[in-house]
Amino acid sequence: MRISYVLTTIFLLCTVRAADIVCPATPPYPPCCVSSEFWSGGWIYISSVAMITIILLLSVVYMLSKIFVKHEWEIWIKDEAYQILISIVLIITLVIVLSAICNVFTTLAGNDPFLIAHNYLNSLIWDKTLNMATNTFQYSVLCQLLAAFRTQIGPVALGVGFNQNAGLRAVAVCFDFIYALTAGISASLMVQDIGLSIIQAFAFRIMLPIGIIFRIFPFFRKAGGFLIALSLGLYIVYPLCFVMNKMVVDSIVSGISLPALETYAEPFLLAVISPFMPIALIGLYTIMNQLAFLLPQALFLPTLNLVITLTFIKNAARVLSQNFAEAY
Amino acid sequence: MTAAELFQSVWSNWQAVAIAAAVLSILFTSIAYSLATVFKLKSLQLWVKDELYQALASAFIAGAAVIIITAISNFSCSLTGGCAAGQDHMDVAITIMDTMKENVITQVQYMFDLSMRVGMITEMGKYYDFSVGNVACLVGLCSTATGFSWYYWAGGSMILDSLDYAFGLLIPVISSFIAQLYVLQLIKTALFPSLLAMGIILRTFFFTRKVGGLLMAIALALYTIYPLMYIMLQPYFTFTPHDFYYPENDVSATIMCGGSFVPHGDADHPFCIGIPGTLTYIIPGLPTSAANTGEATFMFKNGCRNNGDCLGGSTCENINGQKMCHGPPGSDYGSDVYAGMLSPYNGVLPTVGYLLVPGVFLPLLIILVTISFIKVLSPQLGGDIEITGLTRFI
Amino acid sequence: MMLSMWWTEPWSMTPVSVQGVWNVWQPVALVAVVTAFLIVALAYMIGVSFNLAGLRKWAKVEFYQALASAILVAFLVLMMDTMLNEGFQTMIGSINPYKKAYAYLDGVMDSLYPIYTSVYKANFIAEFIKSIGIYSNGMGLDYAPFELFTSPIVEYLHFEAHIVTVAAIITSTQRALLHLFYNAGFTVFIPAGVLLRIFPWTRGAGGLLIAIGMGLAIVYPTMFTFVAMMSENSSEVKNKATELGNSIGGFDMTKFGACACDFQSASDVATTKVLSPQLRNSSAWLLGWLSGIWLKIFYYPMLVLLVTFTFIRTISPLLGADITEIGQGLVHLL
Amino acid sequence: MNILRKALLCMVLLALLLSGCVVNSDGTMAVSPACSSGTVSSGFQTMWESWQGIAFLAGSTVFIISILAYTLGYALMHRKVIMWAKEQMQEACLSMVIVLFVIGLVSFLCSLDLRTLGMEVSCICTDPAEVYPACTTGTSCNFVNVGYGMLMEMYKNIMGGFLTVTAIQSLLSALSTTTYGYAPGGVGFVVSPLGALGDIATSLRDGMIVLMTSAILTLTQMILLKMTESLFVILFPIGIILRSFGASRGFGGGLIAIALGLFLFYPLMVVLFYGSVLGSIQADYSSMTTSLQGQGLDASNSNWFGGLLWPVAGFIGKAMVGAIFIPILMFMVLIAFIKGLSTALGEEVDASNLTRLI
Amino acid sequence: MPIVVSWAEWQAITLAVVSLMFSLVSLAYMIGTGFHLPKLQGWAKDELYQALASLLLAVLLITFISTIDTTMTTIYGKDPFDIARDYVNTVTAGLGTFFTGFVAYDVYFQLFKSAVLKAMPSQTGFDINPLIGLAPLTAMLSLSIEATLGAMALLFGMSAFISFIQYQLSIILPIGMVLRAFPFSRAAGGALIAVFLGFYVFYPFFWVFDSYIYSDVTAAMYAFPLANTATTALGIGSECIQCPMCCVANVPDLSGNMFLSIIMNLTYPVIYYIFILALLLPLFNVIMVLILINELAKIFGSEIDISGLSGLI
Repeated sequence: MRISYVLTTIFLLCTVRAADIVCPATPPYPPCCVSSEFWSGGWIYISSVAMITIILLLSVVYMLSKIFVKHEWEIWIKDEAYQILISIVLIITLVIVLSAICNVFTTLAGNDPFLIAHNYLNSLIWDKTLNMATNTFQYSVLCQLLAAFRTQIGPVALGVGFNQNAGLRAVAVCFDFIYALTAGISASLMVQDIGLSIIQAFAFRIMLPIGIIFRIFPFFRKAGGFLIALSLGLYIVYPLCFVMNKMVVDSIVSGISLPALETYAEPFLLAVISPFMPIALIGLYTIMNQLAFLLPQALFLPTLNLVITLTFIKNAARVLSQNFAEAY
Repeated sequence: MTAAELFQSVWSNWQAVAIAAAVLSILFTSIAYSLATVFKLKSLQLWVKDELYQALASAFIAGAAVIIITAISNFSCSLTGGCAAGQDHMDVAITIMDTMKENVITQVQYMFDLSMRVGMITEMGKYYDFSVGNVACLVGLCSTATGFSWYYWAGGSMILDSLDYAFGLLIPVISSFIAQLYVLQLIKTALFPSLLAMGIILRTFFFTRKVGGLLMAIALALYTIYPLMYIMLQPYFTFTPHDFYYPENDVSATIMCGGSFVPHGDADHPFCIGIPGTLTYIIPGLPTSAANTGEATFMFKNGCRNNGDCLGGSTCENINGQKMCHGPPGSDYGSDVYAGMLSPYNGVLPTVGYLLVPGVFLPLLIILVTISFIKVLSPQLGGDIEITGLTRFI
Repeated sequence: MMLSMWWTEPWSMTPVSVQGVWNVWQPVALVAVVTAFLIVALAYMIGVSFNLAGLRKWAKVEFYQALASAILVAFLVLMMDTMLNEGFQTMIGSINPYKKAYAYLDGVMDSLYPIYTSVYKANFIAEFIKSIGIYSNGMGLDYAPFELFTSPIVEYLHFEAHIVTVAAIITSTQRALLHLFYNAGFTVFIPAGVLLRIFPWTRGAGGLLIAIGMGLAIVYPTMFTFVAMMSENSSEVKNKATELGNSIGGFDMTKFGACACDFQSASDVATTKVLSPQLRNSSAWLLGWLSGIWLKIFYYPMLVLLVTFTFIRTISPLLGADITEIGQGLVHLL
Repeated sequence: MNILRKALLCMVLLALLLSGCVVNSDGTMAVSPACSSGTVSSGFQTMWESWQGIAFLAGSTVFIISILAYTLGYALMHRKVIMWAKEQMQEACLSMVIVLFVIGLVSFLCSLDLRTLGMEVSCICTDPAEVYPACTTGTSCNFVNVGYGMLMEMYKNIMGGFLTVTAIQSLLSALSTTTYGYAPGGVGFVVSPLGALGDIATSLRDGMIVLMTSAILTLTQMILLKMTESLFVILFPIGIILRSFGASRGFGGGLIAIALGLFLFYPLMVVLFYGSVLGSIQADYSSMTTSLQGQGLDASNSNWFGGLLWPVAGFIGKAMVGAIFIPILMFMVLIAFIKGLSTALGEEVDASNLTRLI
Repeated sequence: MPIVVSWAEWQAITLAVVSLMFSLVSLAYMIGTGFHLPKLQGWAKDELYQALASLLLAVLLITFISTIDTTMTTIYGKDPFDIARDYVNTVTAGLGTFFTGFVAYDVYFQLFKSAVLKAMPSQTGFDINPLIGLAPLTAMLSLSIEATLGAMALLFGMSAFISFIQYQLSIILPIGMVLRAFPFSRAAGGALIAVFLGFYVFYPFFWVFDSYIYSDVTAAMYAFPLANTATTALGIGSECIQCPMCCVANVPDLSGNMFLSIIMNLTYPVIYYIFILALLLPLFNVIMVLILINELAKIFGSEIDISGLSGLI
């Protein structure tokens, strides 16, 4: 007795939760809500209309098959009817499961995953990448100024002149190389940031409803399954990957300590040639360390995010677009 | 010694190896065949039958390689409109690139001469002392010297900068022509014969069949399509070098440049530097200039020739406000750049621009076509020869 | 035989002088179609006589390929004619796109030429004045009186000359490319492509060549026609250039050949002519025009080349060669 | 009736999942690397306790449902359902078995001492302050630390080489700018005799850029190595849980493959590949420095090319191959491993179309 | 303290690993038959075939490699790796001589270019930098120096990579074998074995092919007719016949031609060395090996279907 009692309460709890999956009429929309307005009539209304039309169509075909005694049509109708049922079940479970999954992961991430991802990416772009780029640029200009400093002993016609710090020009070239690299890194991070906001705007509000409607029509079933999988993958898995990135980066920042420059440099050699060289090289060394921290976050982790999201989409598309014929 | 003959010589000592390899793989497949029949293994039997045919095909290719190659070389020769005796289309391509390289280097030489002449006087400064010269000045420790100094042709530095930029593009273009020539010679002497030989041999063993097919496809593509594209685009690989003149007839220049004493015998030569002019510049009091101060037209036009492209040339027509100076083909308007392209502009900068097309764009286009030829050809040779019917027939 | 093409410039009003192309094209087309059908017949005959099913099947497939080649050949010139002559007529009015493009590029060169010479003339005198120096060992003085205000002008003119240098090189390269596409498009690439389409082994390369021929011959010139419509005429540029050239006129350089007799006129030129608003305005206007030209002769053509290559990449599988990977790699390269 | 019953059961499953979702109090997952000071890190242990509960729960729920489905199928003589249920049961048991071994596997990997495998390797002291040979509190020589130590050695060598090349380059460019005037009495020459050294300096400048890039890439790999530990801690548990459910089995399998590939195979490759390359780069660096001392930096010495530039070019070449070319080879093999593993465990992790993307 | 994973005797390790796998699987097979566990027995039988395939593969590989080494040592006296290294070292030495040649010329040209002649006896007169026009030549020399040093560094890297393959990469064969034994990591194991075979066997082969091209062709490349630039440089060219005065009096043209022809004689062979020997051929080798690895990985990675040979057991 007790079990059935518990089961019913939980069942009610789920249906109640299901209601808040649909976004309220006016923004700000809570995270993870499926848009209520989809063009004009709202996608729930449209999918029900679509369902009714298909049922009408099937009944007409069924009547025809009876008149012309076409046995194979009957089987086709039976199969289509079953598929529609599966679609309905799928949509209902989807609606319920969606809110559950969203809540689980939001609690897991501590906040709306999109918000965390945006903050993480913005802090990376504006705090780390761009001020590193400005430091690099300043160092480069300073080195070139120092390199042009010329000492002349005696008049030009009868004396000797040389630029003691001419070597700094090469260090300036190294700084320019890093500056070009940071430009590339900040570009890739910005693209991801913009991609996230696009996903946040369109994935659940447009792509998911279309996928659900396509899932109902017999011919677009596979496309519908794929669209639903795509919207789920992009809206849920992709931002979570960024949350994972943030956690990973926070966990390792403390653990890594790189040896100072002096441990492996022959300071006496460099100072002799030009007094400014050690200062420039220490600047270069610190910027290289910062760059080494940035590169994985701008290249390796985004690729990992894409691989995980694509794997999810591929798997979910396969699951969603199968027609469960065997269970029947 | 054409590439076909080179292949023949290489193939003469490799053919035995290829035939031996084919026989070996036939032996191997027949053993496997007997094994398969004894143990009645259907899948192995099928595989063996196919291997046998592949081995036979390899043997056929090994045997007929020389004949096929000579046939291809004759056909390509006919495509190029006939080759000289003892030469094939590869040599035609090599001569094209060789003459192109020679002409481009003479053109670079003319530009370099111009750079030397302009450089000579740009940094020529004049110092003129007004003070009462005392004896010490003679020894150079002249503490009382006061006077003026100026660099009359400092303006030449603008041309030096443009020439510097032009040479920055020319050096890679020259090396690209030389590199293309080397690649063609390398294909003819080494790449084609050895790659083809290696490909045929590797093709006989079943596990390296695909690589063998690919090597053969690369060899054939490099031997046929690559040179033929050069021959097909030959008009773009011909270039007539020309020298640079200074059209403004500055009277003072002719006098100071010593009358007809100007290189290449023309009165109008830019920045002509002669000994008399220089002396007059150094010795104070002589009111003349060592060289002329006219416009640097040679950077765009290489000077007038009879009724050709002097400013205000005759055969120009107006196309909605834009003056297009092109006579019908054959008219002497402007000089022929290459491939029938007439242009009034053939000075330093346009010439560099024109050389960029055969130096950079055309090689990339030719490589793109060759790679796609290889990509189509290699599965054909790579073992799953599509016309299985033919192999079964032999 | 096939390879000795006759290279021309676009005189006739219609983009494709159908007659000119056909007499180059017609022998190649015949050879291609005849050999294709010959091979198919031979293969089929062998297949039937030795009842080799595989060979017959292959022959049937090759028959369709040969038919495709025949159709391609027959209609190609017709298609070229309708698409180019009529097509251009509707798109850009009754002018030959190539003639328009040639005229545009020559117009740009016509403008760059006077700009360079006038900038050189203005700079020659300004730089000379800048180099005038007064030295006095007694007072340890080495002072260039005019350098302070002439050097910004000289740097400015040097920068302008550099942009003209780069623009001239790129324009002449575009001009040569345009000439290549006009001549090679129909008379080299398409005949060679059709010839190669016959044999199964070289079908891929043939398809690619036809695609390149059509792409370069059609897409590239139309770009220039649109660009040409948006450009000002070169005479206005020439007036500005001569205005700049004369802004420092009237200064007799020969006086300074021997001695600095007329130091007064040198300082007059330095203070009034070099700093004159006329010089500043005309050189500023020319720099504005140059940056506009820079867009039209560097970024647009680069864009169009990319569009042309994607066009080639899309239709080449249609014609038999799949170059998606290689093409993309090379596009990055370009 | 049958379908309604199934729908109800699905609801039950979901409800159970929600209620069982015990997450530590403040809701956020505190992530700490898998290994610390030679054994399983306490952070991972505590986190794994809570995740273990969930994994067991998920496995048992699937098990219960499949038993239910099995009986149903048996009752309705529906062969397909029975087969499906049997398969689900196998998967549930497998995932529960995996859960059991996780702690054992991680602790084995963290405490594995490579020196026992006959490799002379440089390890890390448990107390991060100390440098390896002089370790008081003990050493940890597992894959990750050894890999980190080797990369650190290589980084030091490359930076040493970089600084030496910078020194040579700056001396040469300084010398090339010297101008020497000899015009007594106003007549004579002003020359810069050592102009050619400037050209050599520019070619050394390209060497500097290559060495700097190699150093940055080595540093990046050190950081990647540390990241893989934390990635494993997140991806592996989620992968196991998702793998037990039928619908997300492929995705779970993919995650497990990625986690194992990064945490297990990547450090192994680093140790094997860099263990070998490091030796030759170190030998080359020491030979370069000795020949420099011998040659001295005066250009007059006749053997300036053999003594000075030949070893420098050799060092730059080896560093370039060691720090840039070999990691590409390593990642190629790593992707092949992950792909192979993921096809077996579940959904094939398709990284190939990604390479075309970049 | 050299840290070298010198598991040099990779052959022995591979055989040990494979036989270990073989015994494990046969143990499972025995248990399967002993305790009548049909499922375990079936599975063990499959695994047995795979272990047999691995064993066969290992033996085949080792014999294949040793035969290649012996044949190459008999023909060339060295194994492919040594031939490859010698070839790379000769090319690097060649580039070294070019480098010294360039630097020698550069010293003179920089000197000429920067020489400012002062002729102001009593602070009156002029100063001139006559040969500033040599700037393009020194730029060409500087570019050649940079390219030669870069090519030398690349070739040093290549020879280091070859010895890395010979001495250290062989470690991945035993690992590949181990991975091949387990069903779930069979594909990964196959990929490793393919990488080993591709790089250990075929990569040096392609280098031997390059050394053949180098020795066979380089002589032919040097016969470069430099007809006209040399003569005009020395003022005896065709132009001087038409206008003798021009040649004699025109100092800058004359000296210019002389310098240009010297440079051209030096840059021709270097472009052959840099472009073909240091860039084109190594790239060709790596691409061919990667294509081969792709093919071999398909063969080794998949379940090698030798169940047909079951008749033998």
